This record gives sequence, structure tokens and C-alpha cells, in this order.
Amino acid sequence: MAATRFTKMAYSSPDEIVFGTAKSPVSYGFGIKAGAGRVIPELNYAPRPGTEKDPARLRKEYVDYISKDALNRAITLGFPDLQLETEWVSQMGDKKFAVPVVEGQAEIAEKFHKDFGINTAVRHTIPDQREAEEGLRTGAKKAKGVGGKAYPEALFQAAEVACENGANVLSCETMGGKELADYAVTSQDITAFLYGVGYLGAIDMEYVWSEFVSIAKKNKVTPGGDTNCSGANVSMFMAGGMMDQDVQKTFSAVTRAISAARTMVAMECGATGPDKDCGYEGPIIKTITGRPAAQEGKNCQCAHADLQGNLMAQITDLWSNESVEYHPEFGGSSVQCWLGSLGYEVALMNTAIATGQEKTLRDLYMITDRTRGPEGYMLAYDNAFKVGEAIAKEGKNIYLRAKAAGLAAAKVVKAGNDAKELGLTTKQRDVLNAIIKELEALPADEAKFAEYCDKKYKELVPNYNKKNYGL
Amino acid sequence: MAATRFTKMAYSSPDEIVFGTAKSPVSYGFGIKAGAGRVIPELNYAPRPGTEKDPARLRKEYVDYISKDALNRAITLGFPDLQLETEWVSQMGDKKFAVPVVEGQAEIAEKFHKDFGINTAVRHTIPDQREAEEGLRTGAKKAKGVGGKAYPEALFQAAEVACENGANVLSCETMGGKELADYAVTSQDITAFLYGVGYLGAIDMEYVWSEFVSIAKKNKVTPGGDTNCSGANVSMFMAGGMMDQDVQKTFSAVTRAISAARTMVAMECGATGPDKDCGYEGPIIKTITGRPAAQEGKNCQCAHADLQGNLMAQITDLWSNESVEYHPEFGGSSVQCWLGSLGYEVALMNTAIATGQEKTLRDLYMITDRTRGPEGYMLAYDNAFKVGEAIAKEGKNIYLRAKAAGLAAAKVVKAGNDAKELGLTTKQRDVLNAIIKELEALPADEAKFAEYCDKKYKELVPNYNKKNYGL
Amino acid sequence: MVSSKGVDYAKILTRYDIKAQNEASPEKIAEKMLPKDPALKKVAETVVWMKFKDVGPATTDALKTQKPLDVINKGLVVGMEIVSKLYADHIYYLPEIMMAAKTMEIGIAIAEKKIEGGRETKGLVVMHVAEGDPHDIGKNIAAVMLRSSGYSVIDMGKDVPVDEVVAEVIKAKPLMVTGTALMTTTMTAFPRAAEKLKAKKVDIPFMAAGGAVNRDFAESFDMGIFSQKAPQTPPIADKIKAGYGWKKIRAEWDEITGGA
Amino acid sequence: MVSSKGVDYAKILTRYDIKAQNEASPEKIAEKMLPKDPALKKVAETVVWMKFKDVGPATTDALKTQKPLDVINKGLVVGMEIVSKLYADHIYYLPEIMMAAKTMEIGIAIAEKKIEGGRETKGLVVMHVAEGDPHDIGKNIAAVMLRSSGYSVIDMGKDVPVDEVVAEVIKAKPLMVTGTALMTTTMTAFPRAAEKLKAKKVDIPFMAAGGAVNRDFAESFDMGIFSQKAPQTPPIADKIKAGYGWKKIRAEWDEITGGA
Ligand SMILES: [Zn+2]
Ligand SMILES: [Zn+2]
Ligand SMILES: [Zn+2]
Repeated sequence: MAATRFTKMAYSSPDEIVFGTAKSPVSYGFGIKAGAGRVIPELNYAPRPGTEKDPARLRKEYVDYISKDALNRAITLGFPDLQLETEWVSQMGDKKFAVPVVEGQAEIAEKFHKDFGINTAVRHTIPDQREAEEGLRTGAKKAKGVGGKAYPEALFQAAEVACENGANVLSCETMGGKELADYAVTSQDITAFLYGVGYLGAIDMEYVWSEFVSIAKKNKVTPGGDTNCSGANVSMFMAGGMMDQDVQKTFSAVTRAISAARTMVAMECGATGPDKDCGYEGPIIKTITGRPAAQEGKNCQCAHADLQGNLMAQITDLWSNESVEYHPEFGGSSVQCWLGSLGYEVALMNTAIATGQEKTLRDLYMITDRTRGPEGYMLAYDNAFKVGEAIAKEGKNIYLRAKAAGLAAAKVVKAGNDAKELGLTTKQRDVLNAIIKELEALPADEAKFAEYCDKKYKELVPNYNKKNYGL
Repeated sequence: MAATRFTKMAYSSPDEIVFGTAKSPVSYGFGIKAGAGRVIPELNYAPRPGTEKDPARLRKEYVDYISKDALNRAITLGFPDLQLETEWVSQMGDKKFAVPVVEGQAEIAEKFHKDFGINTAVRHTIPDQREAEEGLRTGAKKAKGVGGKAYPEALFQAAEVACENGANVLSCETMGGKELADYAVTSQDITAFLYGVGYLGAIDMEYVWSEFVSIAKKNKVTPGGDTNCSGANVSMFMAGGMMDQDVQKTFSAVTRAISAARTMVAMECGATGPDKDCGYEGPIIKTITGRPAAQEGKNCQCAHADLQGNLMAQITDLWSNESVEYHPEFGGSSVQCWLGSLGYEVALMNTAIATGQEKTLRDLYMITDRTRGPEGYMLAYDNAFKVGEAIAKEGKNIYLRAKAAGLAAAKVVKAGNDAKELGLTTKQRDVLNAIIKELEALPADEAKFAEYCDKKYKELVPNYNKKNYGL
Repeated sequence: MVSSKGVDYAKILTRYDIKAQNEASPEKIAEKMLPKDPALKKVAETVVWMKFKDVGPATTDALKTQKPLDVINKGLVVGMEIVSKLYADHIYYLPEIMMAAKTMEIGIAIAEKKIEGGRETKGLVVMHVAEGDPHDIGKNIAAVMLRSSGYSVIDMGKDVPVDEVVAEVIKAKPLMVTGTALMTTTMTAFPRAAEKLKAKKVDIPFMAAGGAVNRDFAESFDMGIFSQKAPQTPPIADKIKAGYGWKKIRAEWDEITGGA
Repeated sequence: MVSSKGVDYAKILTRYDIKAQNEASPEKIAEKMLPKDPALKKVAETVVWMKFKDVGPATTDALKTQKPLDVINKGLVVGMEIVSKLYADHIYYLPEIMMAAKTMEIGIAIAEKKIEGGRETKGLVVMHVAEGDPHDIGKNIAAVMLRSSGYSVIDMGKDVPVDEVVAEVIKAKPLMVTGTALMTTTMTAFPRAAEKLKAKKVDIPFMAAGGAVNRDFAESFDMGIFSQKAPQTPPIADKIKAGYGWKKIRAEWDEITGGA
């Protein structure tokens, strides 16, 4: 199945976009309606170390402890909706581990829906364990682990296991382009990022998501979406908070924009959303696709701290804590405590919707983090809309649109700094200027770009091999 | 020093009251200004079990781990203010344990202020280890533990240790009336609560806080305030969430209102605020006293879950997480993660203030939880104002004002139910009606009330002894 | 003020308490469980309806036709079982439990006097609150629930030093000992007490409970078992009475406490 | 849109990065630390300014007047020390570290050839990413930092089974072994590996690092030590080189890593 490219914006103006409502809402699970006028909390969690040792223990951890605790707390606090997200631990590549967890969570989600009327669903996010050096496509070299199965085949098989046993939403954090993204981020090489994530990553997404969508559809499961966690998030985390910054924040802002052009490929292959919480490129993608967005921010401090905790709530449809390890706290188990945080924020957003104040609250979220750093500034919904427009305009060509995204982001940030709205350190500004120069100097032609990059990065990047991308 | 009673409201209408601003702001510590137009995050934490074994280890836990982690994260996330609150572990009754902690936290708070310009302060909350059976007043029976010192003397000595060694704010969770409150809550006896908390508790507060204020003033430390944690919070927690309810929520709402008449005595003795985060009676007290309020709610899920997580932010001046045990999380240490949550919420409130939208956000917080239960309904700022008026009107008489608070709260809840704004279960409504009947039947005269209660509860309540209250 | 006119609050946050409230009448539930014998029925009813003043006469009356042990087990205790059922069904709440238990205890005191050598309880439990910790409400509720379930309790109170706990346990030889702590820094007394008991060759379950305590902590020291809330205490005690050691309680904890 | 006109953002959230930015010129800081000898200075400068292309000729040139070991230690390594200082001062960032290290390694490769029997490094470190874990960026950065500090590294890559790690350590006899994990469920491989090493009488520090790993976990198994971020790895390695065992590293961890 070929991807159908987005070449137009789903919204006609930035002000139209707000949390809780998407142009194309999606229904699934036990009563969940994403993007249909109400924000939904999405809880993510990790089992305690040691529980992955045998299938029965792992099932108990996910179902009897984590899911049950969360659903009980949702009732205690009165939440009308709860989506659970299970990001598979690597052991679940083995069916013996995966099936009991998927089945058990489906059962308990249904039970609470029946007993209390709470709307529930479970998203299963399959781990992409492919490695560039072992081959990203089917028929590649046999890989270690995972029952001796080759990784690409194992990836699709895991998706089938999830869909056949009770998943409501299927997602993935694909790794295509990661070998170049790692190099790009550590070396501050924006062309490497554009080639790896924007170009090769988009090709790989199409390969993976064509298959994922057909597996999901066959099983009447909602194909959710993806994230560039392995690229733009690594960049964002290494750019750090206010003081700790291995990577320059202007660099990370541009990588984020480029990643949007990649992540949206899932939807071009038929994914309906909600996409993945950790895709901070979500605001850009929602402007183009109109599909429900899952996002994370102020209430995902359990997992990480970034500089746009409030801003990320601006247009979200599902609100996530990213991840928390299961363990006890004074206030209950960790999943209960963070669900409490999530659900209260969601309730505030839904009150704003119900009282017609949603645009005011959206703007307060956005203004809070608008000028704190280049990434937040670029993701503010008015600026994200500009980046979205740049992508849609070149929507047909995956290279040109990714480059356009990067350039648009860089120029938005520069304009903000010129207008004295957004402060930058000297270093941040120097890096930004260098990026604009570098991106502008790249060839206008896809083939020439690909040829140039292949030659250059073959030398520099370990494990890079264009055959992994069918080239 | 006698208490100067509040007999008038600090505000002329509920709509005047909003988060971040108090009629009487207070400055202290290294640049902190409470209630002066900006909400301040207040982080509270507990050391890991085992670290209380020796003074050096405990100091390391509080200073090198907890305080340093928190201050570092505040810089990472760009928070302009941070107040730390140390609720003393019982071991700190011994000077050897307390002094290094108090000194160490003062030093690090000052260092970060100097190095980065962040405003900082440390609140020290002294544990009230007095027990009714051992005597609540000086000269009482010698108590076990705490270096063989009698508890009341030890309490004042601990306050001196805090104030002499670097505390910026002095607070306490006094226990006066607890023996009756425990009985009242388990037996659903509103008169026992009124007598124990509203009446005897107020007498005990005056005894303790006259001394605390003079110790604080002598050392140029801000006398913060108190809370009825041991009474109204026990009641609230036992009333539980949506399903788990050992105590009826209508009962707990009334106990909360009564506790306001007690907690405000600290301010009548000269405490300037900010009062204690866990005093959910804070909204009522702020309407009367105009002093800065510390509150907790949606971002204190680490410590407990109640049904007014958003609402409690409506008029807060410091925003707290209540307490979290120090331990690791994916996103850093637990104190860093919860500080992130706190600080982001505070930033949202401060954005609302800066853009003139503070009343809208306040109302969104309030509306979110307004109809979820009797306690939240009664604490909604318009209703809290009504309870405040009932207290102020009878301000001179501690019995009459506490009774008036309880009755006003009960009637507010009943009116909300009658108007079909607030749903109640049959049981909740039955209990509410019984409370109104019982309170209305009580004598109008303080002496008669005291005599009646003394006779009744002498029989029923273990460890009750009116001598503990100088009667 | 932002207007909340027309807001459907249930779509923001749901009042599951109202949705799920049990309007069943306590009378109907009690009816099915009350004893047939009229005298015993009357005794049980005084407990179910918490009639302190009537329980004495009713007990005395029943003792005329029934054996004292039957008045207790088939009258007073059955009344308390009905109360527990009403509590589990969210028709009764904590205050009713407390008052019914008090009522039952008045009756038991009267009936016991007629039993040669006194009544044998299911077993003895020693309870305390950790040193430095002043909150004892949870312990007190658990004590009432244990007594209502037929156990006898030695309540050492709050702020109890480790050595006193150890001495009492050695003297009284209970089925189990319980410790309650609201603060993580006071709960560290429990492993110290357990250690000392072990040194004296005492090997009974040491139940750790209270706000600060979680299952991980309670099971982190030898003898330690966990109780999350007061109603879990009697079913755990029943298992210990039935011969379970602390290891077996831990292994089957989810099942034992599942309904409580 | 809500207007943000006139909002003083610094009162909401402060840009400490801008307030604290270090505008000091790298040239000035380098000047003070560069070697006096002109040939060595030129070598060091190629590292500081990350000139891949110039480092070869400069090294070759310096080798004419200086001993190879001096070219390395007083030229190339000094250049890298300047880079580390600039990094610590927030003037240089990660990309400069990576590029400077690459530059230095080109020079070292040339100079080493002139040393009889090859250069002796400070010691050997075996590094890997846990089985099932595909993220290796942190390990790669730490490897560069270790190499820049004079250690040699055997990099086993990612998704490495426990038995392979054990076999490599037994064969290579390193100063320490490191494992990186992003997931708590993969990091459990480290205690298993340590256990197996212990059984083979290997008792070296086993550094656990990566997103999932915290100090508690790293110190929960024998041999385990913690590293929170890549720049902490070389100072820890230096202590091991100086004779510290894993217990002593743990005891002095705060001091050792305080500056890193
Ligand atoms: Zn992710
Ligand atoms: Zn408190
Ligand atoms: Zn935690």
C-alpha cells in the first residue's frame, strides 16, 4: 500500500486548533472517543525490574498491579475515561510473554467499563528492535535473541500478537534513521539529521506502517501512530534544561521540525491517530493531518523534564505521563499518583471546553513556555502552524518537505530572536545561523541530495547502509 | 500574649480573592515574597528510612540530596522562586539531629540565591509530639523519648532550635483536640469534633502559638501558621475518594469548616502566614485574615488523592506537593519530579496573572471540582466566603464561631443539594440532616456547652482531660 | 465569574459514588441472616441496630434458654457478621462498625461470666504504634475489628519503644504482633523489633501497617507481613490461626486480602 | 488569542541559560594552558580547534624534535585537556568534545607508531549495552571520553548477551566493565553478569549506567558502581586505576563525581 501524501493543511488558521478536538476524531476500545471534544488521560508505566523473568509474573505486574491500580484510582477520582499504554518490554517479543499481558489488560479494561461505565482502552506500543547493522528489512541477516527470529519479521509478528489478542490501539516507536540521528546529534550535523530522519526515516516509516496498518485493519484495531523518539527526543534531552546542554537548543528545535515530516508518514499510510505521546512534533502534525494527538509535558516529570511542560498541552487530545516505574509512594502506587496528576490536568482542560474557555486555557499553556527556549517557541501553535504549512506545501516530496520544515523552524526561531521575543545565547544563535546556511546550500533535487549524503555518511557513520532503506 | 480575634472579613466579596495575591503579603528568606502577586512552589519531602539513624547521614539526606536536587532542578526548569519545607522527623526533637539540617538547608538556599538569583526560603515545621495522656501543657508529666524532656517544653525548644539556626518560616501541625477528633470521626459525632477541634483545639492553639510567635519574632523568623491536619484531614482521608468512604463526605465537609475556626488562631496570635499547605481550611481562612495561604491539591498526588485537586489552587499563594519520599525515578529523584509538576502549575498560574486572566483560571480550577463532593463544594471560594462570614460574625467567641462555621457549611451543602447543583447519596444527605439538627440543638452559651461536653466525653473518650486545656 | 451554566459535570469528572450507591435496605439483608430462635434473634438485632441499652437485657434473657457460648456465637457474633456484610456492601460505614462492636462487647461481657474459666477467644494479638509516632486511629480501628472477629487484643498504645514491644510479646505469646507507623522514619523500629524477637527465638508474623508502610517495606524484614487497611487484619489473623506462618501469608497475600 | 503584551516572562520562568552564559573567549582560556614549545603548541591547537586535516602534519612535524610520548602527552593530550576545561565552563559542548577527540586520535595513531611496542594506555575498559536494549548513544559518548582521557576501550556494541560480556571480561582482563541500559527490564542483566564474573573469581568494578539505571540499582549488586552521565566515567576510571575497588568507589562516589 502506498502512502497518500498530505499536501494541504487540515485547519485554515492556527486559532482553530485546540486541545480535545481534532478534525478527524477516532472511536475505539470500550467507549473511548479521541479528539471528539474531550481530552483523555493516557497512562504509561514500566514493570519493576525482575518481573520480566517469567510470563506469569509479568502478566501479574501489568494486569493485577498496574492496570488494576490505575483503574481503581480512576474510579476513586472520578475520571470518565482512561487509556492505558503498554510499551512492550523486550521480553514481550516472545509470544509467551506478550499474549497473557495483552489478554489480561483487555479483560480488566472491559470489566471496569462494564462495572462502572468508565470508558477504557489499551494502546500497545511494539518495540522496534531492528538494528541497522543487522538489517532493517525482511529477509535481512538473522538477528540474536527474540527466538532466533530476524528482527523485521519479529516486529510485524509482535504487531499481530497485539492485534489478535485485544489491543485497542497499535503503535510503535520506529528506529529508522537512528544510526544517522545519533551521529547528527553528537556531531551537530543538521544535514545528517535531515538525511537520516527526514529522508531515510520517512522511507522506513512507509515500509513499516504500510504493514502495521494492514495488520491493524485486519483485526479491527485502531492504527495509532508513531514518534521520532529515537531522534528528536534524544536531541531534546541532550539539549537539556536551562544549564545542562550538550546539544544546542536551536539545533534540537530544528531536528524536531524535521522529525514532523517523518512521523506523519504513519498517517499517510492509514494510521488514524492518536499518535504517540512522546512525539513532541505532534502540534505540527495535527495542523496538517487533523488527527488526534497524544502529548506529554507537565505531568510526565516522572519520566523527564523539558522546557515546554505546559505548552505541550495546548492542542493535545490525549494527555500522557510518558512512563513511570511501578513502585509504592505515600499516595498509593506510582501509577496511581501520576494518573492522579494526569487526570486532574485533563479535568481542567475539559472544564475549559465545557465552559467555552478552552482557547484561553490553551493560550495560557502556550504563553507560559513560549519564550523559554527555541523548541517551545517553534512548537507554540501559531509557529507550529507555519512549520506545518512549509511541510504541506512540499508535501509530495519527502526530502523537500523535511528540509522545508527544518528551514521554516530555524527561521521562526531567528525571527523570534530578532524581534526580541525569544532570547538566545550567543552560541545558540551562532549554531542557528550555521544551520540556516547549511540547509539553504543543499541541492534542490532529491536524487542529488541522496547521492551527496550517501557518499558523505558512508565514511562517517558506523552501521549506515542504504540497502536498509531499499535504496 | 492574648489573641486578637478576627471579627471582620479581609475581603469585601469573594470575587476579589485570587491565587498569588493576599491582602497582607509577607517577605522573608532570600527574596521570597508570599502573596505579593506571584504564586510560589513549596516543596515538601521525607528522608529515606534508615537515614534518621545518625545526624551526619540525616543532614546529608536533607541537604546534599533533597535540597540540592530540588534547587538544581529549579534552575534546570527556570523557576524564579522555590520554598522548601522540612517537616521534622521525630529524631530532630534532638538538637544533634536538628541543627545540622537547619543550618545546612539555610546555607544551600543562600548559595543558590547568590549563584543564580533564584529566590529561596526554608520553612521548618516542628512536630507536635505532645500526647493527651502525657499532658499538653508545660509542667506536665515527664514523657518518654526526646531526651527525657517533657513534650510541651520540647516543642518550644524545637521551635527555638529552628529559629536560631536558619529557619525562614516557622510552622507546626499542632495536635490539640486530637483525642476528641479521633473519637468524633470514628463515631460520626459532630459535637465531639466541635468540642475537641473547634473549642479545645482553639484554646490549645492560643497556648502554643503565643509562644511560637514570640520565639519567631525574637529570632526575626516569619511565624507561618498551622493546620488541622490531625483532625479535618483524618476526616477527609477516611471519607475517601468516590467509592471508599468510611466516613460520610458530608460529615467531613462540616469538620473542615469547624477546623477553620481553630487554625486561624495562629494568625490571631501574630502568625503572618503563609499557613500550612495541608490545611484545606485555607480558603476560608484567607477570606477572613487576608494572609498568604499555602495549599496543595492536584500536584500532591505523591502524598494523597482527594476530590478537590484543582479547586485547591483557586486562591493559593504557595503551591505544595504535601510530601514525597526521596527515591529515584526515571526523570530524576522523586523530589525533582514532583517539583517539576508543582513548578509548572505555578508557572501557569503566574502566566494567568501576568496576562490578566487569573480570575478565569481560578474559576476553571474551582468549577472543575465544585460539584464532585460536599467538601470541595463548601471550599469553592464563593461558598468558603459564606463560611468565613459566619465565623467572622461570631469572631469573638471561639465556641460560637466554630459552631457557626459548621452550620454554615452544612447549610451551604444542603442548599447546593436542594438546588440540584451538588449530588449527594441518600446516606450523605441523611448524615447532613442529622448534623444540622444536632448543631442547632446545642446551647447558645459557651459555659453550658463546655460543661455538657466535658461530662459526656469524659465517659466516652480515652485520654480526654480538660486540664490539658487549662480548664 | 466564568459561567458554568449547562455544563455536564459528569463528562468532566464522574460521581461514581452516586452512580453506585447501594439503596438496598439493611433490614432486608439482615432478615436473611438473623437467627431463627427468637431470643437469639433479639440479641443479634441489638447488635445490628447498635442498641447499647437493649443488648444487656436481651442477652440476659437469652441466657435463660440458651448456653452462654451459643448466645455469643449464634447471637452476638452473628449480629456482628451482619454488620460486616452491610459494611462490605457500602450500606454501613465505619461509625456503625464501631458502635455495633461496642454493643456486641457489652453482651459478650455478660455472657462470658456464665462460662466456666471464661471464654476462649480465637487468639491473642499484641498491637502498638511505633516510637515517635502519635497517630493511632488506624490501630484503634483495627483493634475493634479484631475484637469483633473474636480475637483478644493487648493494645500497647502509641509511641511505644522497641524494647517494650519485645518484652510484651515474649510475655504474652500472641498469635501475631502489629505495628503501625505514619512516618517512614519511625517505621524503621519494626525491623529492629523483629530482629530482637528473632534473637529470642520468637518467630510469629509481625504485621506492619499505617500510612508510611507499604508492602515492600513490610516484607523487607524477616517476620514482616503487610496490612493495607484495617478490614484486612481479621482475615489475615484467621490464616495465622489456621497455621500460616509469615512466609505463607506473604505468598498468598493477594488472595487473603482480596475481598477485604 | 490571550495577549501577552507587556508580560515580564522572567517573573514566570527564568532564562538562567542566558543569565549564566559564559561569553569568555575560548582563545583566552586556551592561551594559558597551551604548551610553550612551538611544535607541541601547534599540535595541541589542532585538537583545541578541531582541525582534522592539520593534526597529521602538525604531529609529524613535532615528532622531528620531540619524543613520541611527549607529542602525545604534552601536545595532543594537553589539547584535549583544554577542550575538557572549555566543556566544563560551558563554552564548548558535546559536538566539540566529539570532534576534538577524533582529531586527537588521528594524532595519537601517528605518534604511537614511533613508540617501540606501542603506547601504554592508562588501562582497558570493556563496554556494552544490555541485551534487548538498542540505545547506545550514551555508551558511545562515554567511550570517546574514556579514550580522550587515555584509556583504551573494547566496545562490544549494543544488545549484548550476558555470556558474551562475561567471556570478554575474562579474556581481556580490563580495569572495569561498563553496561548501559535504557530500560529497567533490561538492566537486570548486569547483576546476572556480575554474579557470573564473581563465580569466575573476577572482582572488578562493574559500572552500570544509562537512563533506566539509578545509583540504588547500580549499588544493589556486588561489584556494581554507578555513573550518572558520561563525563563522570573518566574520573571514576582514574580512581580505579589508582587502586580503588568497587566498595571504595561507592563510599567516595559523591566526592569523585562532584565536579563531573
Ligand atoms: Zn518515546
Ligand atoms: Zn499535614
Ligand atoms: Zn516514586
